[in-house]
Amino acid sequence: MRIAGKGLIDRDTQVSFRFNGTSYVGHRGDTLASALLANGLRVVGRSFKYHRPRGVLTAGSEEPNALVEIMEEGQQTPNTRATVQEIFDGLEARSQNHLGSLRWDLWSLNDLAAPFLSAGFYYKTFMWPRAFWEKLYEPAIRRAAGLGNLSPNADTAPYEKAWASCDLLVIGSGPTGLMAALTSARAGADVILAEEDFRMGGALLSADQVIDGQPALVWVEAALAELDSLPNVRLMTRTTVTGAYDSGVFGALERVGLHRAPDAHLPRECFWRITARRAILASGAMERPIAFPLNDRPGIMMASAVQSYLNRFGVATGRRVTLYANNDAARVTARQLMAAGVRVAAILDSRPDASAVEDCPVYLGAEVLETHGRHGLRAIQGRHTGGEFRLDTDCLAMSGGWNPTLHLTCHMNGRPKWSADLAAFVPSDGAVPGLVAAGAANGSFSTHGALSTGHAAAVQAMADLGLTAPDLALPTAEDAPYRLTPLWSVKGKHRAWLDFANDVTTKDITQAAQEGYTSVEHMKRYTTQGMAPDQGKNSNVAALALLADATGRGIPETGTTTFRPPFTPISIAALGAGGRGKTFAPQRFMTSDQASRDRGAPMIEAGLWYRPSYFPKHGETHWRDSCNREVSYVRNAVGVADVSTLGKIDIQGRDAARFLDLVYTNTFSTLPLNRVRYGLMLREDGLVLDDGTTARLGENHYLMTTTTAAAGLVMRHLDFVHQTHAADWDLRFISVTETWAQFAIAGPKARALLNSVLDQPLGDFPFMAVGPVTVGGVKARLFRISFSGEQGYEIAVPTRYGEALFRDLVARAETMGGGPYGMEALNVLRLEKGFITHAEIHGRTGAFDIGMDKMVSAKKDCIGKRMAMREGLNGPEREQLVGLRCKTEFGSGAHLFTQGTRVHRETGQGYVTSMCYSPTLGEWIGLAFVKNGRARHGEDLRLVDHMRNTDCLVTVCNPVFFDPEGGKLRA
Amino acid sequence: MRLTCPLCGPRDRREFYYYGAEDYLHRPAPDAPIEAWDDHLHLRTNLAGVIKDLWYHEGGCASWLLVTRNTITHEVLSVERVADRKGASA
Amino acid sequence: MPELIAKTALDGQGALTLIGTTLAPVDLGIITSIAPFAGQVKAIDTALKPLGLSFPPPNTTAASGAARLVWTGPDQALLIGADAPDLGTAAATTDQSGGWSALRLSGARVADVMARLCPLDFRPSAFAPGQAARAQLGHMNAVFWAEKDALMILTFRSMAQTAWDECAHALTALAARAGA
Amino acid sequence: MRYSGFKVFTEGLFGNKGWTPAWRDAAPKAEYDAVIIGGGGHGLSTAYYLAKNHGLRNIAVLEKGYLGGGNVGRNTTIVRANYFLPGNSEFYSHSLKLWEKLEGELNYNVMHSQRGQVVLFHSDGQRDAAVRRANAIVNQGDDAEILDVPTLKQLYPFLDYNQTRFPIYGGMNQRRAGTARHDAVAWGYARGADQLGVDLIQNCEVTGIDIEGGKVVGVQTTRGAIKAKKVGMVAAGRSGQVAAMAGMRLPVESHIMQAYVTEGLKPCIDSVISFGMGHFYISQSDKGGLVFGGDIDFYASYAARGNLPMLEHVMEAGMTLMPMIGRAKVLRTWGGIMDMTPDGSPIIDKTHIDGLFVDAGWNYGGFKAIPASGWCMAHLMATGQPHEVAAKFRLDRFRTGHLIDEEGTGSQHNLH
Repeated sequence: MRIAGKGLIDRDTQVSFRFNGTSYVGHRGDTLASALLANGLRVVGRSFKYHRPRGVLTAGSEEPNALVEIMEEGQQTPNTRATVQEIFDGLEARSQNHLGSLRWDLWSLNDLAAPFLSAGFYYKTFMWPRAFWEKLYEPAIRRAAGLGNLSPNADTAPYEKAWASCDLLVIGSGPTGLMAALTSARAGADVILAEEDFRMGGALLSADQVIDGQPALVWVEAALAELDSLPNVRLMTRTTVTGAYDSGVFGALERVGLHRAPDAHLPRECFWRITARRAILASGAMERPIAFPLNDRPGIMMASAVQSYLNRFGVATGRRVTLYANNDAARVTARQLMAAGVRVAAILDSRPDASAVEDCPVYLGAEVLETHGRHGLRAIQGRHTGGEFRLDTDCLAMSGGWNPTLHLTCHMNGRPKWSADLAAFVPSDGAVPGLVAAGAANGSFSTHGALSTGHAAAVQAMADLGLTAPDLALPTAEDAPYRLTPLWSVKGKHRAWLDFANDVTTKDITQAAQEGYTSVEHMKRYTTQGMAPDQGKNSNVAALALLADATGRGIPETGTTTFRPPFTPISIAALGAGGRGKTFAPQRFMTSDQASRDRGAPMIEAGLWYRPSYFPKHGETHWRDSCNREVSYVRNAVGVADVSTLGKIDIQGRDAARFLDLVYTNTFSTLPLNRVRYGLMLREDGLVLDDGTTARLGENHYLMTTTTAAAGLVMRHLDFVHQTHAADWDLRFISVTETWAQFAIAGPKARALLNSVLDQPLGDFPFMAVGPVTVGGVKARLFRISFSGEQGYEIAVPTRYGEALFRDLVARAETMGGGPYGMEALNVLRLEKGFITHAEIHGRTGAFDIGMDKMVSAKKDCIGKRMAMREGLNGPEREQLVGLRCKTEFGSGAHLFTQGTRVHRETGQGYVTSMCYSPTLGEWIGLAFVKNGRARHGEDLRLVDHMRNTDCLVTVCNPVFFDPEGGKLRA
Repeated sequence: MRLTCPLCGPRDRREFYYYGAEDYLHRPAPDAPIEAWDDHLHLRTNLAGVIKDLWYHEGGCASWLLVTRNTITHEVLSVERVADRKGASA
Repeated sequence: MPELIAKTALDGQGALTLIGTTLAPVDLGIITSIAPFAGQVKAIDTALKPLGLSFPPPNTTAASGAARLVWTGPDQALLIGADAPDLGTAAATTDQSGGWSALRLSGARVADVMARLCPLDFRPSAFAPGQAARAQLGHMNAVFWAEKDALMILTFRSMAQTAWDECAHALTALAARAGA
Repeated sequence: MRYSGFKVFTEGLFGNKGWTPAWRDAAPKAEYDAVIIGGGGHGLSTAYYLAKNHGLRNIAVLEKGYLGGGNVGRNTTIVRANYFLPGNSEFYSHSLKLWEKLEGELNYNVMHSQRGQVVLFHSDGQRDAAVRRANAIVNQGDDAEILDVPTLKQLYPFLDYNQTRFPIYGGMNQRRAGTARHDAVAWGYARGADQLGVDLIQNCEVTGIDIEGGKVVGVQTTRGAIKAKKVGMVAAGRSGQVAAMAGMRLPVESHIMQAYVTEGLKPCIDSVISFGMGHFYISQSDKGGLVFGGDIDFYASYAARGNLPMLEHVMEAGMTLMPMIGRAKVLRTWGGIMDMTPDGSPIIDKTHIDGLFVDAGWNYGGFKAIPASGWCMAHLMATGQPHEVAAKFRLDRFRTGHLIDEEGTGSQHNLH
């Protein structure tokens, strides 16, 4: 319930929200947890394995119990920490992981079966009968496990990612972080101060402390006002630094819109990549629970959380609160509760020699042995140096001491070191280059320690950066010593929880040790200790201590498991912002794109490009109708296709020819001026990289064409060969792919069509010629090349004229009985001619396989030449390129067998790479790789395609089906 | 992870394409024995520690880079342009 | 004879102004790549003199009037806003005019918009007028340079729409924050 | 001790006090017939099958850290047999058959679950490649089918069929593919090997390989010298360093592979789904976490931790493929060290040193290979002859050109 006069919430602003369908009212400045506690709700969730009722344990992002689903229209966010979620008008939350209502969860029967569900039980059973695992046991386990529910709907909300750079990143805005930020800001450094909470101030918001003789908040506000006024400081609230990565890169998650109703444009979250020259980890410390019997009841909370709800949110977490602690620091909670008028039932201090000055019962040498209250704590039983006791209490505030929040220092494989003084792990120096931990994160638990180490860390960071921090008077603050006697667990007949979130108890740890899972990693993996949403933040150290105890080793010898990124979980949507839908990869459009779409062409992805599949006409019911028609344009009249996606690389210099001779298997230094030559390019491992034509535009000037798919690959390859093997050659090259729109014009009437658009009619322009032309006054390049076997040209104009030329060419072609053709027709045309694409040169084929070994010049070296000669890449055992023909349909991907042999991997003779129906030949044709194929032309092979239920005979033939002599090309 | 391109300055790792060990720089003579080529293309010292390897500033200036770095810590010790090495040419 | 009408990739796309920041497509006209051969920079500088330009050092631009020469890589720069002089055999030159699509981003929040698109720090303190960079816009290779009052962005023409969409999206999200 | 439901029940009744260690914590002896370097999945299964199939009893597994601490304990747990090139086909087929009997074999529930795996394709060309692959799988005797989009929509309504950048054209499904509990595989083999007398020696790093006259005679370790007649190097990502002790350079480059798991969620993804236009694969564990991964980080590394660019790319791929996972939160990211070969396929072979054998180059596909790898490596070490289903995994194949390159990306180690 609320306590008048306490807290930083805005009492004037009421916020209404719903939890499990019931409306509640809180205040601006409340988290969902504080608002629920203020409304007297204790059970907020169910545990993972035993489905025990659970309440709020902490007041921070490490919360293991109070995980809820946040509901929206058609969407929901599972596993949301109620301790982090701010309330807003209209917030709708509900509890998760129960079958039936939160109060009567049917899965809680698991709790009764707990003796049979001990650590690793599932590895030892469910093995017989075998089929039952998948059909019965596993589905049941899966349904009961898990936590919240994901919506089945696409998450269409906005998210973003962003970058930031700074001199100094300060992580955490408590006294340490504020002091570090002030120091470095005054030194003139470019500073980012990142704070996970929605309000800066860290522990000072909750602790009710005094700095420089005034309430700490006065100092906090003054510091923030100064920082906010400085142009070299960026303050980032609601921003959790989630990971430390190489070279000073940090990941951080900003909760941009989670504290308000959804908005169409406002990102829910932003994932930041912050590059910092130096960083100060001022993330404070986390209080740790005590594993006493039945320590998981709602109402049993961290002492610091009780303090935080009291001082920051003005909420009393109980009417009769008990404090159970092993250290001096936690006593403050009891004192502050009493000062605020909350009754403290008793202070239980595990240390027999601790002080007893408070105005309430103080039991020394105390331990809690049992707790009562199924749906919320009612009473506890225990003993102390004076005997046994039973206390009626509805809230137990526990403190087993503090662990520095050092997780980020482990992200680059740094191992923390054990401090016997603190009974805690502390960061190792230099674990993350450029980052130092200060304040409580480094084991300085007093406010004075925080301020002074924060200052010192900043002074050092400034010195590293060559900046001088001006003198600054350190504010005065409490400097109480941190006195603690370790207390990890209390033995008793009931289960005592370590990992609340994964339902791991102390017995599980001892059982793991008993079964030989004594390595800390084995223990973790066997018991699942520390693998839950809090990643062991609340429990790992105690679990280690118990394992150390069970194995007779010390904690340092036992070692720790590794904290890995992220510090707190990050939504896939935030990390993958920009990935959803079309924005996953850039879209590349040809200049003819709109013209093709205007004609109803389905556009298909070709790498990043979009290309027209075919151009449907009225009355055509199948894509093949359109395709056949477009093929006939080219075979009988003239067809026009946009081929601009092919890579084009302009190569110049006195060594250009020499360079081409090195990267191609064949020779280009002998290519006459104004001529084009087909070239084959190998990878250095001797297999085919790419093919294409290269034109000689001048004595020292070439234009290389690559396939669409390999354009980037080839550019990288050329850069490599140039810079590593030919750096001092006289050579410059640059991509001109985007500079030119290029159109294939093919067919018997191609020349006529060309002549109708060229400013000067074409003179003698033989096959494989290239030369400059003009179209409507625009300078263009004309190539006489063909990918169809017909008389073919490709005309290239500057891209800005591409669309106009395409529309013009198509319109003219149509008046000549032709028209545009798309990828489908292009594929048929090339197959009829036996031209290969990356369906054939798929990375496993060599020049020998495609019958081009003669193109590997014997007179010169080239990239890939030596490795292409390896025995395994040559000879009759290799699958070689052949043609296939058949009267019935067959498909690519079918496998081929010698007639009469069984169909098995061992007897396979090859496979089909490409196929089509050839309207020109009136049958089904394809390309295939067949063992010793070139010697098998004329043989009928059995083609088997289990996927398409095809089993037929196909005839092996020359891969060039159409015009094998090439007369039409040269016509 | 960031690399400092000698031309472009410190840049995020995502601008770079990784190729492999510096062995790729030492192309054997065309008639060298197959063992030399096997060494060049396939066999790797694969050191856990400081190594040199090849990166390409594909999202930047298109320089091929020889990077000296530690494969255990990811510390980058130096970056040089392959084309600027002494005696770089074939 | 066909009448070829020139068209830029973002033909018809108007400017977008939000929170005092404007994203606009720009037609830069003629663009020529200039790649000096070894030892030829001096000769090129002589040839560029009439334009008031000299070959820029890495990561910089040279500007004079409407003409600018933007460094785009080792031994490579783009000449923008002027016809290329005859460089003879001193350099390899290619026409790049239609190959690039240009966006101009100006106003108060340029650096914040860019922080959503590129790892480089585009705050004026880190990327001042006269500086140029080869880097990526999202997943696209790009050329950037800072002018006195704007950041210029070149991407491949075929990706112009994606470049526009990504910049516009970043600006819109930023504006939503300002309104929140 | 034999595990069973009954045993769990009776132990539960009596406070779980009677469980005994799953394996002995052995100290090294002076001499063994065979020593396996590496206590990961492959090393443990090799030792198990050396004892089980070949009757060797005097065997040690030397592990520098803890058993199963390498890739077997940090992968995405996918088990499948959907390779298509000879060499791989028969090997993974054999492995899957062993998986299907593994619980019974080991008396340890490794939770092998044949939930099926669908590999989506996104273009006609990819469909053709998938059909070729599916046919090859069926020709090998395993199962594969091509699913069309309407079928996919019924099975996986949450995939983005409309807006995604690379539309889904269909998928290749293998029903017998699935997942298993990774740690349990290591522990199951460890327990099985231990029961057959194999010494499992943890915290024992091999620091040298002793070779005399071209023959291996033992190893040096941090726990002293150990004589051995045969030595198997089964060190996964660390194979390069181990081989270097024998003066060898392997065709292997070690890389980081990251993997990711989300917080627990109620069941939402029933099988394994792989994206065909960017490396991304996902399944849901029995605990409810979405377990997923992508490509390697692409740079040589032994750090066993990755960086953001690949992580973000994987998340972006997930969002374009199945945007309903957006609100699942990534709980933990980690990395393993992958021994990448120049053709993406592994090596199980003798070396030029008598008695020294190598099992390496598992790239990032080693988990599903564990049973067959151990089976074949044991066969090789025991008989001196390659097992018939691993005969093509030769060490010299890069020199001879008998490549097994499923991806077709060539001799660049990191591209497979």
